[in-house]
Amino acid sequence: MFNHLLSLLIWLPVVGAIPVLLAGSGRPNAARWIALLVAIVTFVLSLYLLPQYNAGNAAKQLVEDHIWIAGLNVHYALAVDGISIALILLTTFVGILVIVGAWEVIQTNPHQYMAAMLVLEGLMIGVFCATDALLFYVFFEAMLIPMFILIGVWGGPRRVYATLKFFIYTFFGSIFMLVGLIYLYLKAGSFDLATLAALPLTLKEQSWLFFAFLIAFAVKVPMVPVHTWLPDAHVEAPTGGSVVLAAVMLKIGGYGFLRFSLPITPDAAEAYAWVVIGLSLIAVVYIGYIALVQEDMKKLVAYSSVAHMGFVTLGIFIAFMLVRGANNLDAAKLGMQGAMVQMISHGFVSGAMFSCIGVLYDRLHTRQIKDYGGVINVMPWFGFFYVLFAMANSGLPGTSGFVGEFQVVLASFQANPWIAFFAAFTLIIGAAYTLYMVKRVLWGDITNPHVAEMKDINGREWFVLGAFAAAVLALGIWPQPLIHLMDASVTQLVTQLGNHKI
Amino acid sequence: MALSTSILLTIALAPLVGCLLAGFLGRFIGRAGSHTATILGVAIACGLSFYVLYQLTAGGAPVYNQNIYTWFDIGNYSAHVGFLIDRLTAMMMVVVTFVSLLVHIYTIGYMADDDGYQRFFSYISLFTFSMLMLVMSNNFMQLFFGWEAVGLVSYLLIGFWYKRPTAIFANLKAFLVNRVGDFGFLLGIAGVLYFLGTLDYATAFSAAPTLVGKTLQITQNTHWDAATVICILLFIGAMGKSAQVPLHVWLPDSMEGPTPISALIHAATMVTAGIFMVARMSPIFELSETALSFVMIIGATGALFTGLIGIVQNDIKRVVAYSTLSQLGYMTVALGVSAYAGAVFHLMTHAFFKALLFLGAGSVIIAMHHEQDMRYMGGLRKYMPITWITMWVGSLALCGVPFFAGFYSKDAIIEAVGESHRWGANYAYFCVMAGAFVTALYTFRQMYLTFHGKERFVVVHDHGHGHGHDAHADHDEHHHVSHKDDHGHHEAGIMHETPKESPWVVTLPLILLAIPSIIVGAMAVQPMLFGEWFGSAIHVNEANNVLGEVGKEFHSWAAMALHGFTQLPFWLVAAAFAIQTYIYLFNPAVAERIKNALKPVYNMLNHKYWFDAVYYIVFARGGIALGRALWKGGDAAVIDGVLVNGSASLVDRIAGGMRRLQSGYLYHYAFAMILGLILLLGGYWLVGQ
Amino acid sequence: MITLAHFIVLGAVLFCIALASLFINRKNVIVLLMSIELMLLAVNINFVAFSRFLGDVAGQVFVFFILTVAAAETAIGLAILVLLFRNRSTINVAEIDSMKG
Amino acid sequence: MPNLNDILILLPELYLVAAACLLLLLDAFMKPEQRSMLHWLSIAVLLVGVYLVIAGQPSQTVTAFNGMFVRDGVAEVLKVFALLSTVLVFFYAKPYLQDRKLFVGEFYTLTIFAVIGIMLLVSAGSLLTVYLGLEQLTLSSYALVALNRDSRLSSEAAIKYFVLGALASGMLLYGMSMVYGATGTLDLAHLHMAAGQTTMPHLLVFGLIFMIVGIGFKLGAAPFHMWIPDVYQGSPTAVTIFIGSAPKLAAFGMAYRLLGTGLADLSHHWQLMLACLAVLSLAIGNLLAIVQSNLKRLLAYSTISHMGYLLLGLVNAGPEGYASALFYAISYALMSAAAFGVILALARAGFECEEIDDLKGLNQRSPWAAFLMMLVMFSMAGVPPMFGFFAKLLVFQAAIHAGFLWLAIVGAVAAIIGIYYYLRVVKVMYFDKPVEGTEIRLQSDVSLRVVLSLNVLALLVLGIGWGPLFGWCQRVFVG
Repeated sequence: MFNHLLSLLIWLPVVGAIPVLLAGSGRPNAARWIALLVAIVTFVLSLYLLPQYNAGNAAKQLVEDHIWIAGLNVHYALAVDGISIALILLTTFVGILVIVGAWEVIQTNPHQYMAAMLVLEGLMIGVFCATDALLFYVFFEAMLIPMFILIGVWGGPRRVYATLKFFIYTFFGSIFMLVGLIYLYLKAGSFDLATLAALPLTLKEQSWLFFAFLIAFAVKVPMVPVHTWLPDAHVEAPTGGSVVLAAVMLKIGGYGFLRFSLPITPDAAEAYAWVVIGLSLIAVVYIGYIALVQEDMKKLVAYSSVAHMGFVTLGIFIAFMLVRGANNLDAAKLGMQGAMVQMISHGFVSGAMFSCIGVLYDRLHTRQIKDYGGVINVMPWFGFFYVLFAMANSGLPGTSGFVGEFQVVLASFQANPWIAFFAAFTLIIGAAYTLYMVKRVLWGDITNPHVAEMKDINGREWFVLGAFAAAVLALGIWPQPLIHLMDASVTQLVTQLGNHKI
Repeated sequence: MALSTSILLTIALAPLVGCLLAGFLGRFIGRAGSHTATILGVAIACGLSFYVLYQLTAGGAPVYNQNIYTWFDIGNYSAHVGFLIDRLTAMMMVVVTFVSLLVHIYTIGYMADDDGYQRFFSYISLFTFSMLMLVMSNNFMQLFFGWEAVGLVSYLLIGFWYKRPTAIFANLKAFLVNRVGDFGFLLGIAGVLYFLGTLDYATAFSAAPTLVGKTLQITQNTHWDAATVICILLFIGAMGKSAQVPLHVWLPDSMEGPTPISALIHAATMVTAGIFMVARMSPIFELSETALSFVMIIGATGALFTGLIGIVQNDIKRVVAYSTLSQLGYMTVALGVSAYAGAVFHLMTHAFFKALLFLGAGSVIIAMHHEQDMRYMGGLRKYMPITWITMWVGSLALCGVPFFAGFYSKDAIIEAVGESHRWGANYAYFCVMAGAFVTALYTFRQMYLTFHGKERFVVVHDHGHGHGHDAHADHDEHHHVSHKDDHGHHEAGIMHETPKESPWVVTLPLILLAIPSIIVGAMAVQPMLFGEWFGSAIHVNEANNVLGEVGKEFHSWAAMALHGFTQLPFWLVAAAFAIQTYIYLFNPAVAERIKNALKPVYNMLNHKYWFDAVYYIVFARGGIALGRALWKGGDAAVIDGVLVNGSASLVDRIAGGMRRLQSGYLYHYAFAMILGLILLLGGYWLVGQ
Repeated sequence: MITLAHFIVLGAVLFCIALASLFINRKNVIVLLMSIELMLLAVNINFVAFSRFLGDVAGQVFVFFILTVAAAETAIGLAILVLLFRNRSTINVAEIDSMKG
Repeated sequence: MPNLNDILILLPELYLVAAACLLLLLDAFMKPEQRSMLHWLSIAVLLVGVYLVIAGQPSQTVTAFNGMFVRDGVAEVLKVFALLSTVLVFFYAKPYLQDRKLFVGEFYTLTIFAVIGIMLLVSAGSLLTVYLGLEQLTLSSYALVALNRDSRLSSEAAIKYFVLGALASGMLLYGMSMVYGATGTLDLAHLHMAAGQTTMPHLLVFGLIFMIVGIGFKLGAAPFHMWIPDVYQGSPTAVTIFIGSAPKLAAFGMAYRLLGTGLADLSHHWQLMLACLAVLSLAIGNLLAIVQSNLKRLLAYSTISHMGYLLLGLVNAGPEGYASALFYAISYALMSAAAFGVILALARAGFECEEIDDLKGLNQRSPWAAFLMMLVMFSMAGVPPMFGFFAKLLVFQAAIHAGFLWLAIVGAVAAIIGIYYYLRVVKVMYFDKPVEGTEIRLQSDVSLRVVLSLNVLALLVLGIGWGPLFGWCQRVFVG
C-alpha cells in the first residue's frame, strides 16, 4: 500500500466522490457521512507520509513512475519532498474542515457539493505530487472545473460573473505556460521536471519561458496586478469554496514558482527578480490600503490574502538577490523557508478567517461589516476565535502568521534594507485593516437588532475553528518541526539557484 | 547555588496556567475560583522571583543563560526560546510580579461587580506571563514575542469595556501606534541579525564592537553608521512601547481601561519595557553617540512637555497618566546620557509609587462611584484616610522629596544629565529641571483637588434614581463620550451615598505599595546606582560613565538626602507646593484667572499640542482616503474596468461587428469564398515577387 | 496557330464569368445552377486541352466523369430548388436569408 | 483489367454499396411500423463494415485499379472512425426522427452512401477518385440536409449548401485540371514525383491554391466556412450531427491525400496558406460563437475554430503533424457527435432544444444530461483531463515543432476567447434556474442513453488513456 501511497492519496478522494454522488440528493446525510469518512481516511493516510519520508534527504521520495503516453514520453510520475508533504498535509487537513463546515450549511444538492470538494482535494494533492510537467499541468487545470462548479452553483448573487472571471483569468494564465512546456518538451524530449531543470537554455529562451510561467503562477498566487479575480471569487464563493481557495489553491501558485520558475529558468528569474519583488512589495502596501476600506468582510480578507501572499513571492525571489548577489545561502534559505512557512500559515489563517465569516454569514446572511457590531456581546466564544485569527492575520508573534513574515523580513533586510522597510510595513497596515474590521464587527454595543438574536457557535463550528486555532498556535509557538521537514528540500532549491544555465 | 530551569519555567508558566483556567473554565470555577487560580499563579511567580533575586544577589548564583527549545534553525541562523537571568532581569521580574500580585488582589475589590470578572483576571495573568517572557528572554525573537504579546493584552484590556465607543477607539489606537514602534523595532532586529549574524543576546553583545566602522548603504552614495541605524530603529520600538514623543498619544487614551491595568500595564510595567530594552541593549547603544543624543532629546522633550499637559487635566486618572509620560521621559533621558542604571532604578521606584498613585486614584474612583472628574471631588480625606495618606506618600515620592524613593532615582538622573557632555545635554538638563517643578505643580493640584478643600459634590439619599445618562459634555476633549460603565451611574457632582473608604482588598495593596515607595530608594540607591550591582548586565563606556561622576560625591543614602535639601530641584518642588497650596486651599479663583490670562497656552495644553487631531486627520482619515482612491481608481477603474472587463467588452464588440459579415445572402457567401481565393493567389504572387 | 495558352485562357475566361455570375446575379437560383454548369465546362475545356497537348487520355476520361456527376448534381440541385419554391414560393436569391449572423 | 485481388481490396466499400441497395429495397417493401428493424439493420451493416475494414486490413499499403484506390493505415483509421461515428449518429437520431415523422429509410441509405463516399475519398489514389468520393459524399449530404421537406430552414440550408458546395467542387476541379496540366498525371503517387520536375511551376501552384479552396470548404475553414452555420442550424439535428462528425474525417483524409501525398513537395507553399486559414478560422470561429444564442449555430462556429486547430497540425507537414491532425479529427468527431447527441436526446416532438436558453437549469431537471454536456463542453474547450485537451496539446506541439510558434500562441489566445462560450453553456445548465413550465428531460430510449453515456465517458477515458490511440495515429504515418 505504501509504495503507491501518493496515488492512493490522489485517487481516493476522486473515486470517493462517486459514492457520494450516487448517494444522491435523496439521502443527503449518507452523502455527508461518506464524504467525511473519505476525507478523514485521506488525512490519516497523508499522516503516514511523515514516517515514510526521510527529512534528512533532499531527494524526491516515495517515487512512482509509469509511462503514461509512450508516444510523447509523458510519465505518470509522482514523488514528494518536504515542501510537497507540508502542502499535502495542509490540503488534507483543510479537506476535513470544509466538509464539516459545510455540513448542514449546504442544503441544495449537498451530495454534489461534497463530491466536488473531494475531487478538488484529490486534484490539488496531485498537483503537489506530480513530477512530470504535463501531469502537473493536467491537475493544475482540472482543478478549475470543480472550483468553477462550487462557486457557480452554491455561490452568491454575482456568482456567474465571479466564477467566469475566475476560470478565464486562470485559464488565461496557464495556457501560455502550456505553450512554454511544449517548447521545453521539444528541446528536452521529456516533460520530466528534473530533466527540464537540467536543460541548458539561453537567456532569451529563459526569459520567454519565465514570463510564460510568471503569468500562470502570478494569476494563481495572485500577484498584483492580476489579483482582481480573487476578491470577486471569494465574495461570491460559498464558505467552503473560499476556504479551499484561500487555504490551498493560492499556494499552488507559490509552489509553481518553486518547481518551475526557479529550477528551469534560474538566470531569467535572477534577471527579472526585481519585477516580482517590486510587485510583491506593491501587494503589501497598495493592497494593504485597499483592504483598509473594504466594506465586505470577505473582500477584506481576500485582499489581505493578496498582501500575505506577497510575502511568499517576496521570500522566494529575494533568494536570488541573496544567492547570486550576496552569495549568502543561509539568508536565502531563511527567506525561502519564510515563504514556505508563510504559505502554510496563510493556509490556516485565511481558512480560519473565512470560516469565521461563514459562521457570521450563516446567522445573518450578510457579509457587510456595517450590518454587524457588538457581536462579542452575544457570541463570546466566537469572539475569542475571531480575535485570535485576526491577530494571526496581523502577524502577532505566537501565532503562525508571525513566523513567515518575520523570517522574510529578516532575510530581505540582508538583501536590501529598503525591501525590508516596505515589507515590514505590513506590521502597521496589516494590523490596521484587520483590527479595524474587528472593531466594527466584534466590539461596540449592539446596533442591529438581528445581531442580538445571534447564537454562539455550535459544536460543529467549535470543532472547525478549534482545529484551525490549534494549528495556528502550534505553528506559531514551535515552527521548527515544519522547518525541519522542509529544510533539506529548501537547501537543495537554494543551492540550485546558484548554478547558472548559460 | 545555580538557578534551575524548572524554577524559571514555573515563574513564567504559572501565570499562564492561571490565565487559561480563568479564561476557559471561568464559567465553571466561578468568580472565586478564577481569582484564586490566577492569584495563586502570580503569587507563585512572585515568590519564586524574590527567591531568584535573592539567589543572584546573596546566593551568589551565576548568571543563567540557556535555551529552552529551538524556535527555528536555518543554516547559521537560529532563534530559540530561552532565558537570560541576571540581576537586571531578576529586578524586573520582582517588580513585575510584585505589582502584578497586588493588582490582582486589588482587582477583587475594584471589579467586584463587573460581568467580565473572570475575563479580567485571565487577561492580567496573561499579561504577567507575556511581560515575564519579555524580561526573561535571552534573544531578540522572544523579546519581540513578549513585546507584542503585552501589546495584545494591553489592546484587550483597554477595550475591556467593549461597549464604550471610546474604549474600542482607544485600544485600536494604542495597538496601531505600538505597531508603528514595532515596525522600527523589527527592522532593528533585522539589522542586528544582518550585522551581528545572531539573534542571541550574549553572542550579539560580545560581537557588538565589530559594528564600529560598519555602514549601511541607504542610497547609491549615502551610507549610515550601522550602530546608529540599529540603535535608532530599536529605540523607535521603545518609543512606541514606552510612549515617547511623538508616539505617546496612545497612553492617555489607554486610561479607558479599568484602573488596575492602568496601574499595572500603563504605569508600572509594560510602558517601562522600552526602558528595560534599551538598558539591556546598552552594549550596542554605547557604540553610537548620535543615537544616544537622539534618545536623550526625545526623552527630555517628553519629560517636560507632557508634564505640562498634566496641569490642565481634570480627570484624576489622566493626571497620573501624563505624569507617567513625563516620568518615562526622565528614564529615557537617563538612558540617553548612558545612565542606564539610573533609568532602571527610576523605573523600579516609579513602578511602586506610580502603581500606588493609580491604585489610590482607583480607590477614589470606587468611592466616588466611578466619577473621575476632580472638579466634583474635594475634601475626601476625612472619608478615606488610608487612601489619602498613601496617596500623599506616592505624591511626595513622585515629586522627589528627599528620603522618598523617587528622590534618589530622580535626583540621580538630574545630576547625571548635569554631568553629561553629550550633544544636547544642556537642553535635556533644562527640561528635567523644569520638569521637576511641573511635576510638583500637577501632583499637588491633584492632591488638593481630590482630598482637600471643600466638597464639590452633594450627597442625595434617594433610591431608584434615574440612572443611565451622563453629563460630561464639558470635557469630552479626551474622546470621552461617557464614563459610564457596567458599575454604577452618576450625574456630575451628585452622589447617592456618602463616599467611604474602600475595602481591605483595595487598601492593603495601597499600604504594601506605600512602604517601598518610601524605603526602596534609600535601600537600593547605593548598590544599584553607584555599586557594580548590575554587573555585566549593563555596559557603559568609561567615557560616558556619568553616574560614576555623580557617584564621586556620594557617601551614604542619608547624606545624599540631606544634601538634596540644598539642591535646586527640591526648592522648585517647594515653590510649586507653595503656589498650589495658595491657589487651591486659600484662593481657588486664581486658577480661573491664570487660565484666562494664558488662554492660548491653556488651549495648547488642553489640546495636547494638537498631536491627536493631526494624527487623526493625517493617518486615520488620510489612510482611509488613500485606500479608497487606490481601490476605486486602481483596482476598480484601471485593472478591472479597462484591462479585464474592457478587453471582454472589446471582444464582444468585435464579434458583434463581425457577425454582420455572415449576412445570410448566398452571393455574399460565394463572394467571400472567391475573395479568399483571390487573397491566396495574391499572397502567392506577393511572395513570388 | 492555336496554342495551349489559348485554350487555357478560354477556360479561365469562362471560369471567371461563372464565378462573377455567381455573386453578381441576385435574382434567380436557376442562374446559379447555370453558372455552376459553366464552371464545370471551363474545367472540362482545361482537361481536354491539357490531355490533348500532353498526349494523355486520362484527362478526357476525367471529363466523362465530370459530365456524369454534373448531371446528377443538377438533378439534386433542381430537386432542392423545387423544395425551396414549395416552402417559400420564391426562388429569389435575395430573399433567402432567414438564417444569418 | 480488374482482377479478384482488386475486388478484395475494395471489399468493405463494395459490401456497403450492396448493403445500402438492399436496405433501399427492404425499405420499399416494409411496413412503416417495422422501420425500427431497418434502424438496427443499418447499425449492423455499419458494424460489419467496421469488421471488414479491420479484418481485411493488409499488412502493408496496397493499391487497386492501377493505384486509383489506396488501402493503407491512414484509410483504415479514418474508415473505422467514420463508420463508428455514423453508428453513433444512428443511435442518437432514431427518437428524434420518430418524433418528427422523419423516420424514413432514405435517411439511413443516404447516410450510408455518404459514408461510402467518405471511404472512397479517404483511400483515393488519384485525383479522379478524390473527386468521385467527394461528390458521392456531398450529393448525399445535400439530400440529407433537405430531408425535412416541409421546413423552410432545411430547404434554405440545402440550397446554400448545394450552391456553395458546387462552387467549391468546381474550384477543386479547376485546380485539379491545372495540376494535371502541370504534371501530366492524375495519379497522386506519380504526382508526387512529377511535381518535382514540372516545367510549369506557377501553373502547379495555381492548381494547388484552387485545390486548397476545395479542401478549405470541405473542412469549413475560414474564409470558406460561410455555409457551416446556416447548414448546421437549418438541417434537422439528426443530419447536422452526421455532417458535423464523419465528413470532418473525410476532409482531413482529402487534405492528407492531396497535400500530404500528392503535393508534398509544395509544402513550403501550402504550409503558409494553411496557417493563414488557421488564423482566420480560429478568430472567426471563436469570436462569432460568443454572440450566438442558438446552440446548433454556436457549435457550428466552434466547429470552424476546431478546424483551425486541426490546420495547426497540418501545417507541420510531417508525419507527427498528420498524426496530430488525424488525432484531432477523431477527437472532434467524437466530441461533436456527443454534443449533438445530447441535444438530440433532450429534443422532443415540438421542442428542438436548440436554443442555449432551452438548457436552463438542466442540472435540476436531469443531472445526468447536464453532467454529460458539461464534460463535452470542457472537452471541446480543451480543459484537461478531457480528450479535447490532449488533441490541442498535440497540434500545438506539431505547430511549434514546425517553427510556427506564433501560430501556437494565436491558438492559445483563441482558446482563451473560446473557453467563454463553452463555459456559458455550463453556466446555463448549472447556475441558472429552470424555466417554469418547461419539462426538459432525457429521451426514454435506452439504447440512446447508454450509447450517449458511453460516448461521453469515452471522452474522459480517452483523456486519461489516449496513448494507444495516439500510437495508432503515429504508426500509420511513419509506415
